Amino acid sequence: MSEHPTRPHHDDEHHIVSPFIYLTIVAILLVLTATTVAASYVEMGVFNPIIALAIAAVKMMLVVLFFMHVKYSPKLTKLTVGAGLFTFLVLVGMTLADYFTRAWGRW
Amino acid sequence: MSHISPVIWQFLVKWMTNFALFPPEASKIAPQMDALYFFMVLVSLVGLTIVILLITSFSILYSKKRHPVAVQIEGSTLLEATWTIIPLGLFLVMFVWGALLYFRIYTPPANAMNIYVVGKQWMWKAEHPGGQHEINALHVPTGRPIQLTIISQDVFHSFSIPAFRVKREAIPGRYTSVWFEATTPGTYHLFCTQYCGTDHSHMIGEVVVLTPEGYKKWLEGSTSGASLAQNGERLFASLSCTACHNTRPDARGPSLANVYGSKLTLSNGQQVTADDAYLREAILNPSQHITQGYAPIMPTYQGQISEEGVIDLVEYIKNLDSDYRVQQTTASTTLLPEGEGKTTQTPATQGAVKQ
Amino acid sequence: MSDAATIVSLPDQSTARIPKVNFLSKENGLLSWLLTGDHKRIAILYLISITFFFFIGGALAGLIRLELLTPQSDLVATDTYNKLFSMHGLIMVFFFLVPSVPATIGNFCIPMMVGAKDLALPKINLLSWYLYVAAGIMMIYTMSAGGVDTGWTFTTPLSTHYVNTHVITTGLAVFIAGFSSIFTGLNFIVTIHKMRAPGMTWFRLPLFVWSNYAASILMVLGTPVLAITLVLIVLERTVGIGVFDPAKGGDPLLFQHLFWFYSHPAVYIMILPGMGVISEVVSTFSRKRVFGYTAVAFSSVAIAVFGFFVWAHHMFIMGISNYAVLIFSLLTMLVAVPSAIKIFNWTFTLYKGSITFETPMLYAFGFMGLFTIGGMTGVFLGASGTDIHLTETYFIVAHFHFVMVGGMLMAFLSGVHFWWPKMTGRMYPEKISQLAAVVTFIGFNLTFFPQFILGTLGMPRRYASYPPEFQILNVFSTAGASVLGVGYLLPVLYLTWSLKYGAIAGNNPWQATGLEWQVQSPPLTENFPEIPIVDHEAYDYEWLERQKENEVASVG
Amino acid sequence: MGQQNDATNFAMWLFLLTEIMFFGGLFTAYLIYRNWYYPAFVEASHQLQIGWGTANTAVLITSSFTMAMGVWSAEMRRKGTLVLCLVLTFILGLVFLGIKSIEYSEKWEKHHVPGFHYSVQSFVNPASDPEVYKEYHDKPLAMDMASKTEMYFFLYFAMTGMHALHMIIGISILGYMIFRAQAGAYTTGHVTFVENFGLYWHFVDIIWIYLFPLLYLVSRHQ
Repeated sequence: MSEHPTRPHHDDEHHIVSPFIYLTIVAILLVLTATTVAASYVEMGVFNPIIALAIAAVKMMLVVLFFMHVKYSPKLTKLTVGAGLFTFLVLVGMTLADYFTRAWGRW
Repeated sequence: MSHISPVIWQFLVKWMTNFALFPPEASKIAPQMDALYFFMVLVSLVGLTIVILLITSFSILYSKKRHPVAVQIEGSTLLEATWTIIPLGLFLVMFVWGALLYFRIYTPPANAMNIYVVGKQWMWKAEHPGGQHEINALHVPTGRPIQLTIISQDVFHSFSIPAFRVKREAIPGRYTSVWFEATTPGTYHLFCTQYCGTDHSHMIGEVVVLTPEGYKKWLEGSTSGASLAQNGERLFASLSCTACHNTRPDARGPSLANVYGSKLTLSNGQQVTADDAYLREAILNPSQHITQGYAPIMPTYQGQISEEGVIDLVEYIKNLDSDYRVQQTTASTTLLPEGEGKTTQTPATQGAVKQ
Repeated sequence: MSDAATIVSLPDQSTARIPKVNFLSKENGLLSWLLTGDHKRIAILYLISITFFFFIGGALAGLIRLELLTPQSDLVATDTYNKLFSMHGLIMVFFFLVPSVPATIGNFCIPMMVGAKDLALPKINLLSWYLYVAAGIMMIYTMSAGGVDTGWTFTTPLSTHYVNTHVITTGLAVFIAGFSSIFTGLNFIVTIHKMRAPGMTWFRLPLFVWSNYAASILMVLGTPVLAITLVLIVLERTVGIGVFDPAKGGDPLLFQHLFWFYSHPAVYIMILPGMGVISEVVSTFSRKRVFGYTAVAFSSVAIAVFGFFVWAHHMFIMGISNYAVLIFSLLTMLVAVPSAIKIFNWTFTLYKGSITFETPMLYAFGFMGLFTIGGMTGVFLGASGTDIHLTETYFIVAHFHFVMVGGMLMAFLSGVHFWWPKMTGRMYPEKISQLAAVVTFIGFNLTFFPQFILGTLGMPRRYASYPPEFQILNVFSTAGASVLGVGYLLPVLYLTWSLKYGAIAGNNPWQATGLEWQVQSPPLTENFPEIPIVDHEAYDYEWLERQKENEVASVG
Repeated sequence: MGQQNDATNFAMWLFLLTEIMFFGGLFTAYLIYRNWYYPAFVEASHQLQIGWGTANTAVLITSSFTMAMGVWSAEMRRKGTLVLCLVLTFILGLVFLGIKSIEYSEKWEKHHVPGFHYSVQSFVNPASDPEVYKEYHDKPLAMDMASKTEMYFFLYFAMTGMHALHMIIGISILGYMIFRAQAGAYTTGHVTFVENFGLYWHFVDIIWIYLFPLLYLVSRHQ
């Protein structure tokens, strides 16, 4: 295991993430949680939801990359995560596209 | 019917006399639709013939008997490109052509006569502006664009007239519209094509196309006494709409004269055009449709007015072309002009009136 | 078709034996089947269960056609008719078409085709079958308790507030069946990624594997959206949640969006594996590599990817925004292209081949003709203008039956006939099966072609009664349906017969190149005595010839 | 063995894809109705106590951390730490559900559970709900908009309920794992199960990371 850090022919080889990194990540996540709560009390117009979602996206990326080890995972796992996000965005995006353009009415 | 032969005979006779590949073309759009349809049929037939010819000739030429040893071929980029690009080109032609047709069918001309259609399990109710009501039937004149404003009271229905090549879903809680111009007098099928429950297949009726004179006669013969707008006026008064929507300088609601077709600015800054759908929404969900400068005090009428009542109100508001009419509303008994050829393009002065 | 023009190479029947040790004989007893992890046994379990549901769905279809013989609703009342077509649709879509090729033939062949001993997750595979059975039992319960009459599309608010039939149990049954298909798809993807034998690169995979891979992606990503939609419907019926209820401010069109987000890709889930079967069969019986292998492989993936972008073409007349109509119509046109590519590639596979006309090939020819019609009429419906006139009529019924029955069912039968010798070790009678293929083709056309004309004339779908002038075409259609019924019953009879009396098939009766044909029939439980090392491309008939020569040489 | 681990890990990821799409339907519905009925969503979200929400987010993030540490200890073959981490995760999961049930019962008392005697009183007449009113001074909503708060609570219960269901499933599996870990099942090099469960747990955490701003923080400044 930890004796062979990387062996190119076996991409399944575990990269063990050190607890220090986990500790850092959880600290960042907690700080970001506080930030997003604080941000919601500040009037920023359209930027309120944007900032809230952006912070959530950053938190998600941290969890996915470090807690879920995607940063150290083979390409296939990265591709899988990408495919999931992509299809999710297709579902949400294209449905919302219909709803938003309805308001534009006829041409 | 104990003999089988007369049955078959009857069938053959029926078939020979009624055989058709497409329904009668009774509207202006029908020949245009059929042109695209037959273009597509032609393309399909050519494509199918090519495939069948190729399969048959290859099967004969290269059957094991004639051609015992297969020649291995990897493929051909040129051929791949050919049968990617040619179908793609044809499909794109169909897409553009189809889209043009689509927008023609769903974009009513400004001078169209509006007939309201309400679908409910399991009947169609049509309401002419003059107050004529019909059930499972629709009388329309030739030579005049007719817009149908359709809504459903319960589930999804779909208003389909094959002879006109038009169809539109009737959706609960929302107006949809479609238009056509009938060309040939006659009686045609009217179907509900969206499955709507037990008696879905009985939700059918007739579309009767009349000459303009015939239509006029029919209108006179089936009048119920009051036009939609008049019914709406009565409702407007009885729901005390005039308490706020009046023309007094201290009125709490905007004046509704000439509001139809105008551009409104809402309290949330949104710009909207006041069409049928907007008027309906503004009656049922007023707080999302507050004209700029007014307080959100209008109560909702959701559940208090039937769809027909909403139609009456919408028709009434559409026909309000002067403040004078509003002032007269409570006492009014005079007939409003039939909604034909109305010009309501002048932008209203709402919003700015009140500070 | 004389014997000279066939490639069937059966071993000498007087000496041939079914191998003593094979996956069928390894263990005996019901439990050994019910607790098996063997993908081949699970495939057989699936085959039996989906055949059962196919004939239930078929019987319902028969009743529908009988009712439509006359314009009045005289055989059954309208609400019974509504239940008939609803149950027909639900059973055929969720209990036959979706699992048909992947769960039976795919389950049986994919591990062997990639050179693996089993699927990656055998227990999950068995779980998937149990979920299917559980869902099937719920469906049967629903039927016996009075059925459901929402149509297979569950249109809200009809399904949530206006019918009082068994919507909840049906919804849950479909929900569970959905998870069964998710697990099958998930298993295939993992197997194809992780279990390929040494040397089996992506571009050496048979096209059947490619198309099942594409379908699996759709299963994994599409089905959960259907699941949540059904959950919301069940919640709306039970606790009155109002997400789709216009009376509570919900939007019934949102239901359409979510439902079709799954249900349009679902038609690709149904057809893609069928296309894979056709690739195998056409190549084998013209003894030639599939023309443009990469183009066919990528067209499967393209269909899977584009399949996610076209769902709203089911909603053109429902008042979605004009802009959405434009985009979805355009994308629909794009998704039609890969199907056209496939058809032409199969056709040109025949070119300079050495063609024979065994039963699977006849079914494959049927597929190519009928799928071309089905695909082209799909373009009629994808073009937004003509969609207005043709949608929700018998035209759309005819269209999807051409694709699903003319396409998918033909492909399924082609595949069953193709791999039957491998599954059972026995051949079926050739002449009668060829007859069945021809009868099916004729019956199919007689049943569904008149429906195109009916639809163009404007006859709406889901009508128990109809105006009398449509009767003659309906009579043709019903007559065709009875022919079609015969065409479907025949295979059941002679395939069952062949289990005991069929000729011994030997390892490779068709002289096909796939890895599954290089092992004994029926295969060993572990498929390969040792994991093969793949050193040749897919459909390499010259390699096969050399193999045979080597064998002769070594035996001699 | 390596191939099998690899395969189950990949399978787990694919399963999480289906989970993403499963929640995708709910998120789509949420975004549409939030746009349509924004004022109702703002006032309805004021009914949620931001303290509980933030606390729960912190609890879940911490549990994700302990879970990640659990995977680490399994990889390092430290049985004691593994059991400790799993127990901590288990407890944090229960704390989350406990807080959630406090929130749910608050909704029940205020008649904010849609479908069960739902009352729009707090939105038509915000002053009748002094606790929330003194903090946000919500304007009264018109009746038609106030009735749309029910849509918010539909989505609130559907989304958090579905999330809680995933938590319950996760906690049950955790309970089983604690026993197995004590028996030393995961500290002999067979870390796949712990690792895959970790993926599931983190996924449930991610869903909450989105639910929290979407449901609690629609707008706290108005």
